[in-house]
Amino acid sequence: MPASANGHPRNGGAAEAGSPDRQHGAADLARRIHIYRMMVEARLFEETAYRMFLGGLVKGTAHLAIGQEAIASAFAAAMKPDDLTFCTYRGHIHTLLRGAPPSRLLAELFGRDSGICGGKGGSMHLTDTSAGAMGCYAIVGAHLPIAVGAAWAAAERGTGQTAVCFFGDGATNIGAFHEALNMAAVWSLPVVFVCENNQYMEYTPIRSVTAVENPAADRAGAYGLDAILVDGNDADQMFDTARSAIEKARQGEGPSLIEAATYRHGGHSRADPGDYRPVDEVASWKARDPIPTYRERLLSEGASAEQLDDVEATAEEVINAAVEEARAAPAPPASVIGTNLWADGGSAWRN
Amino acid sequence: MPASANGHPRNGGAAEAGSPDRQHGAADLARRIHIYRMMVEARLFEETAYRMFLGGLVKGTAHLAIGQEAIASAFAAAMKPDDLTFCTYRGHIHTLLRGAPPSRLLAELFGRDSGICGGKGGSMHLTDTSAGAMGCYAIVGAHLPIAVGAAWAAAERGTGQTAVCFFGDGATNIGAFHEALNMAAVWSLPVVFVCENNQYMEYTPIRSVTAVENPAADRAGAYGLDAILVDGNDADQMFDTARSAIEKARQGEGPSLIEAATYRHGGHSRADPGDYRPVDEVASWKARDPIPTYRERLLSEGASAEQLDDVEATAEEVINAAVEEARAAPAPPASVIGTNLWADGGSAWRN
Amino acid sequence: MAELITYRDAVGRALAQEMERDETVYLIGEDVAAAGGVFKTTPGLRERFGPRRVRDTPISEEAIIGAAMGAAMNGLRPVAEIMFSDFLATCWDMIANQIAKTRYMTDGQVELPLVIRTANGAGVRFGAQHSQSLENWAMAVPGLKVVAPSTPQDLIELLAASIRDPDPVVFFEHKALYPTSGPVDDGELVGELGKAAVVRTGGDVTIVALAAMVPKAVAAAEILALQGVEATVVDLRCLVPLDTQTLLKACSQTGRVFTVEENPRLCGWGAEISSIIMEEAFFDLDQPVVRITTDHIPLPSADALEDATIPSAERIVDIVSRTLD
Amino acid sequence: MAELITYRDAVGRALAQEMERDETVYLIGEDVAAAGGVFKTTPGLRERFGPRRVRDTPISEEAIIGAAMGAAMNGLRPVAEIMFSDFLATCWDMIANQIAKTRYMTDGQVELPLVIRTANGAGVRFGAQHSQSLENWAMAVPGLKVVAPSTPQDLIELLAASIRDPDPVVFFEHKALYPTSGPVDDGELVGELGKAAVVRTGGDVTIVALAAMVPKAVAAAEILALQGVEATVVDLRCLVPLDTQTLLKACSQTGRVFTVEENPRLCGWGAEISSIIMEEAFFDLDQPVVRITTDHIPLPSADALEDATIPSAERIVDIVSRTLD
Ligand SMILES: Cc1ncc(C[n+]2csc(CCOP(=O)(O)OP(=O)(O)O)c2C)c(N)n1
Ligand SMILES: Cc1ncc(C[n+]2csc(CCOP(=O)(O)OP(=O)(O)O)c2C)c(N)n1
Ligand SMILES: [Mg+2]
Ligand SMILES: [Mg+2]
Repeated sequence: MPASANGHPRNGGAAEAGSPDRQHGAADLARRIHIYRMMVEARLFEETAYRMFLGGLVKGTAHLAIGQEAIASAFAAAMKPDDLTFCTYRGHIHTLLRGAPPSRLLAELFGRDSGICGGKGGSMHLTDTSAGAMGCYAIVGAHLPIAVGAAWAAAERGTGQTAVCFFGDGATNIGAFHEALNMAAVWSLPVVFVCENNQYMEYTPIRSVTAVENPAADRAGAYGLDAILVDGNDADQMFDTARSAIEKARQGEGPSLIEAATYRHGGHSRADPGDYRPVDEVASWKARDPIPTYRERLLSEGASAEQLDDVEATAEEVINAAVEEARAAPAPPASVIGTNLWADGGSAWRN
Repeated sequence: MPASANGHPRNGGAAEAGSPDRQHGAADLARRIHIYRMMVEARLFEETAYRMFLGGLVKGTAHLAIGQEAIASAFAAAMKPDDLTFCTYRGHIHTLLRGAPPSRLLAELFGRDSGICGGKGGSMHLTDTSAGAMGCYAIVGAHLPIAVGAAWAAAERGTGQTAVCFFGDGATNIGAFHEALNMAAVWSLPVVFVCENNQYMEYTPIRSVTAVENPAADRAGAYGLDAILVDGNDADQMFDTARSAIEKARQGEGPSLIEAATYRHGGHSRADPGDYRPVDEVASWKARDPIPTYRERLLSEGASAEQLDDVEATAEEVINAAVEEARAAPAPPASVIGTNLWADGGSAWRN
Repeated sequence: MAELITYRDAVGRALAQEMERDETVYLIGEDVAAAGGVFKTTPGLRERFGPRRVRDTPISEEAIIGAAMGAAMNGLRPVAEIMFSDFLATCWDMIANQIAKTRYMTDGQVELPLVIRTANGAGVRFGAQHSQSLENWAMAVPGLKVVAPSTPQDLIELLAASIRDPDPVVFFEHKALYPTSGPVDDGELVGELGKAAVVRTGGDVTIVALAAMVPKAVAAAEILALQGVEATVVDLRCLVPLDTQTLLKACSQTGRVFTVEENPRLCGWGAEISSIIMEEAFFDLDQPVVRITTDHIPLPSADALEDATIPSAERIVDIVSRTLD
Repeated sequence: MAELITYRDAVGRALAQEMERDETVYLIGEDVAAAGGVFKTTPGLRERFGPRRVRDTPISEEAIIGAAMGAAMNGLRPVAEIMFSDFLATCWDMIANQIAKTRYMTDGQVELPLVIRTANGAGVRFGAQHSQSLENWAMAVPGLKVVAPSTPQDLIELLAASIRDPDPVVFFEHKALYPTSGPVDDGELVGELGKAAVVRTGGDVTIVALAAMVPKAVAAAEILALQGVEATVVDLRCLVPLDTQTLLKACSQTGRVFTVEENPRLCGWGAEISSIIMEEAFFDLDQPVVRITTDHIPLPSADALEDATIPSAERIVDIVSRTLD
């Protein structure tokens, strides 16, 4: 099990688990607590990012995944260290949970020199290739074909990697979705497509612009794939689904398309209050918040309150330390503007 | 029933037919003979175009629809005069059968001044808006969203028009297909999508690059539509299918997606011999040539040999006359190069 | 009477004016209707003109632009919004290959009166995929008219003119200008495409700018004035049609021309203008036309880097002064 | 020993050379494998390197280019064919927004060693959507290298260099040149990106050309020589990196520069070159840089019209002579 840059084990929980059906043994509980730890840390990261946005430290924009943590956490637990994650602009926590150092993620959000992309990416473009976090993509749908390509290379090189590609419900209506799914299926590639259906595009409900009820699952058949519709707020169900899709990919049995029903607690981005959504809809989803739900379940299934309290306290320390570190980092010097366009380190277009 | 520019009635046969189920009455026979006439004329047009290509009169390229005539003919018969046709570079006969004058079509293929697009379009870009032939589109998939737009305008303006959009099997794997189908379904637009599945892209069999067996029909469900798979070489079945889809559109009941199984007798374009196809596959499809098959059926169901001979002879005259006319036309003068980029008739980009 | 309104509100005002006048004008795009646009440029239009004329779409840029094209072929005058100009790339075939070429390829049979509105440009820390200045992409494609206003009044006049124009127009709204305000005349406003504005007159140098670079050029001119250098500032407003007369006149009056482009350097509109001036006013020039552009790099997102990358008033002043030394 | 081969065959030879050398080089595209390419540039490669390394794709340009990008991120060196350069528009987001920007946006974390090969240009009567010269589209996007060879030898050398280059390259093959032949050296051939070729030397004027315009420029130079005008002809070969040294040197030697572009005029590469020469060699010039381009229109398909639209040797001669008068 690899240690992430900040000392927390992240990927690889899956390797320990005995069987695809969840066992309620000790190893299983440890893994579930690990998932819980990730969810808590993700939530804290996002809440912090939001505070920092309101405080003017995060410039531009930020898209939070508060409410959607079970999906990212379960997948991070199910993936091997060298598996590859592709996600969207709503990608802070996917990047974090694969093992990118939180201080450098925050520094990137703040536009600091120590940012994970040196301040050139920003909130919508976090990448940490050393953690298998292959980027957040800000143009809807673009990363689906890219993930297909990464999976293609994995298959050809026989690396045993799986590419996991997260996207929103809104992405299911763009052409790149269709092309990527078809090619992945025809070439039988090790890629897992995960639609995080949080019910909304920016402000528009997905059902008002989609010809089918379940924007991903109801289209799986168009690519010869099974319809997989799961509760994205149930970390255990997500983990089992993730594990079996990744296992299928690894066995050379081709892609999967998973639709995970979830909800973002806040608005689409920045300071959007999200008030285009019915109050009771928001309330009913908040009642199904994946984190407290999971806490209760773990408590009733063998975890101690102390253990979980400790997880929470540690997470808080980690994030607080990251904030301090990021705040202290200087702005990047203007000299980096011309670096790293080309492999030679520069950006010259002429001799 | 409108007369086309060369004096032959084309569109509107459908208006006469009594009921959506084919009746074997006199009006019905007349309509079927009309369809036969169109198929014969289409075949002759394409054979002529091919001869002219080999003779160096058609420059550039040409994509023939020999073997696929039943689809274009049945639809042309089922469409009202103001319905709109969108087709591909394989669009000579769709344009012809909506009523474009054959001499001006040939002239366009020859690059002559009297060409239907003044020599600016060419074989892949035939348009005759006065006949409702809204263009041949040479970039795969592009015209599906455009047809959606035309249908959208029809719906908003309450014109009662239906847009019919023909495309190949290969087009079902491009993003624009997906976007167009979804939007048409969500907006419930009067558009009929017709996949002419001739089994091949250029040289690649469609089944080798598509995740489902029936590239269009097996994807209808992804847009909440019924799977409609028909024999594209059976003119009667095509007509019934066309009529009911158009009727559905006209009633405001939304789009249809039809997959018509067919085959091109020749190669993809120009002088391609099409020899990447198994000999017996070609033979078995040629045995199901829509034209002789239909001739036999009509003969057995009430048409006289004389009637059909007459249809054939007339078609031959029409096409021969068109060839003479087109051959006699001069090349366009260089002065037209700068015309008709803008609505003011010119092409100035500056003052 | 002139009222002060924002560039953002000018968009809605122009659309309302035209939708009121002509019932074939429709607006479609992602989040344009119920939400009033992600940049809040179109609030209230759906309520005013109804949910059919102002309509939210799926995230399907090809379908949005394709639908606009097909509708324009069949009697509507659609205005389609592409949320960020960067996303023009996702439907570039529709724009560059279909819309731009169809009238010509059909020898005038098909008219395409449509407008593609899009939020363009940098300055709000959105990073490389949400900040591009892409007017030159559209300028390079024959058959597209290209408009990029810098003030609320121009925005209204030119958006109205674009909607009335029988040809397809790509209309670039600059997202950094949305919160800026300016005086706007009362009543119906309709401008003319292809007319540059001389927004400041001075005999020493000419600074040619577009969209968000116009206020920067004006600010630079004011600083230069303090240094005794008087600048004419030309706001191009349209790249196609291009007002070469105004340009060449300013060039002959000052003999020194500077272009200020927000786009990365290579093949920017400034290159075209430089080459036109070269070919047609060479002997009026006291010095070469100097191009001030964003470096030829994707735009970095950090505020410190973004600010140092885009041309600023200071950089303009600096380059102009150094050239005159 | 130099053998005479066609530009078409040079493509296959370069690919075979590189695929033999490096097993991470893969070729994908529509009809590239079983059929050997619609332009017959890749016959035999599938048989030689197997159906996994040479693979037919669906008609899914975004997936083709996206797959190339993702594969380049994960250890392959893919070569992706886009059948006609016009179709670059259907995957322009992948090229201009994703591939071009990713190394920079990740501050160097992601390397994208990939090549996009495409058949570019006019002259074969395919009409406006299958004949464009789009090198300037790629040149305008920071992060793309842009190559457009004019001879079989250059094609091999530069395609090999592009495949070995660690950065993404858009490689424009000119479809009217496929049947032309030229001498090609034996053995492994690898060139260098960013070097222009001086294909003819003369002291009176410099003609700068690219791809299919190179033989036309040379033909023009030969006619001009008969008229007593000696021309230097520069074949740019690459637009990015751009060999400005060779350009500026030729410019200073002749003082008179003509660019010959197949693309429609606005924002073509000639504009950029004109502006560079303007800024850096103004006082070397005896006359303005003159741009000879295709008119700013979509390309008509009729042979008579196409021939009259694209720059010809005669038009080049005519313009050069008139300028010198
Ligand atoms: C091609 C493209 N179109 C539009 C946008 C603007 N945009 C950014 S996020 C978004 C909504 C995406 O919704 P969804 O896919 O459901 O993801 P979510 O934000 O809900 O996670 C839109 C329209 C974009 N970034 N890219
Ligand atoms: C976007 C795009 N990609 C590739 C091509 C090249 N091309 C032209 S026709 C064709 C095959 C199309 O096959 P299909 O859709 O089945 O139509 P058919 O030719 O069989 O009628 C291809 C790949 C194109 N014109 N447009
Ligand atoms: Mg969503
Ligand atoms: Mg086909």
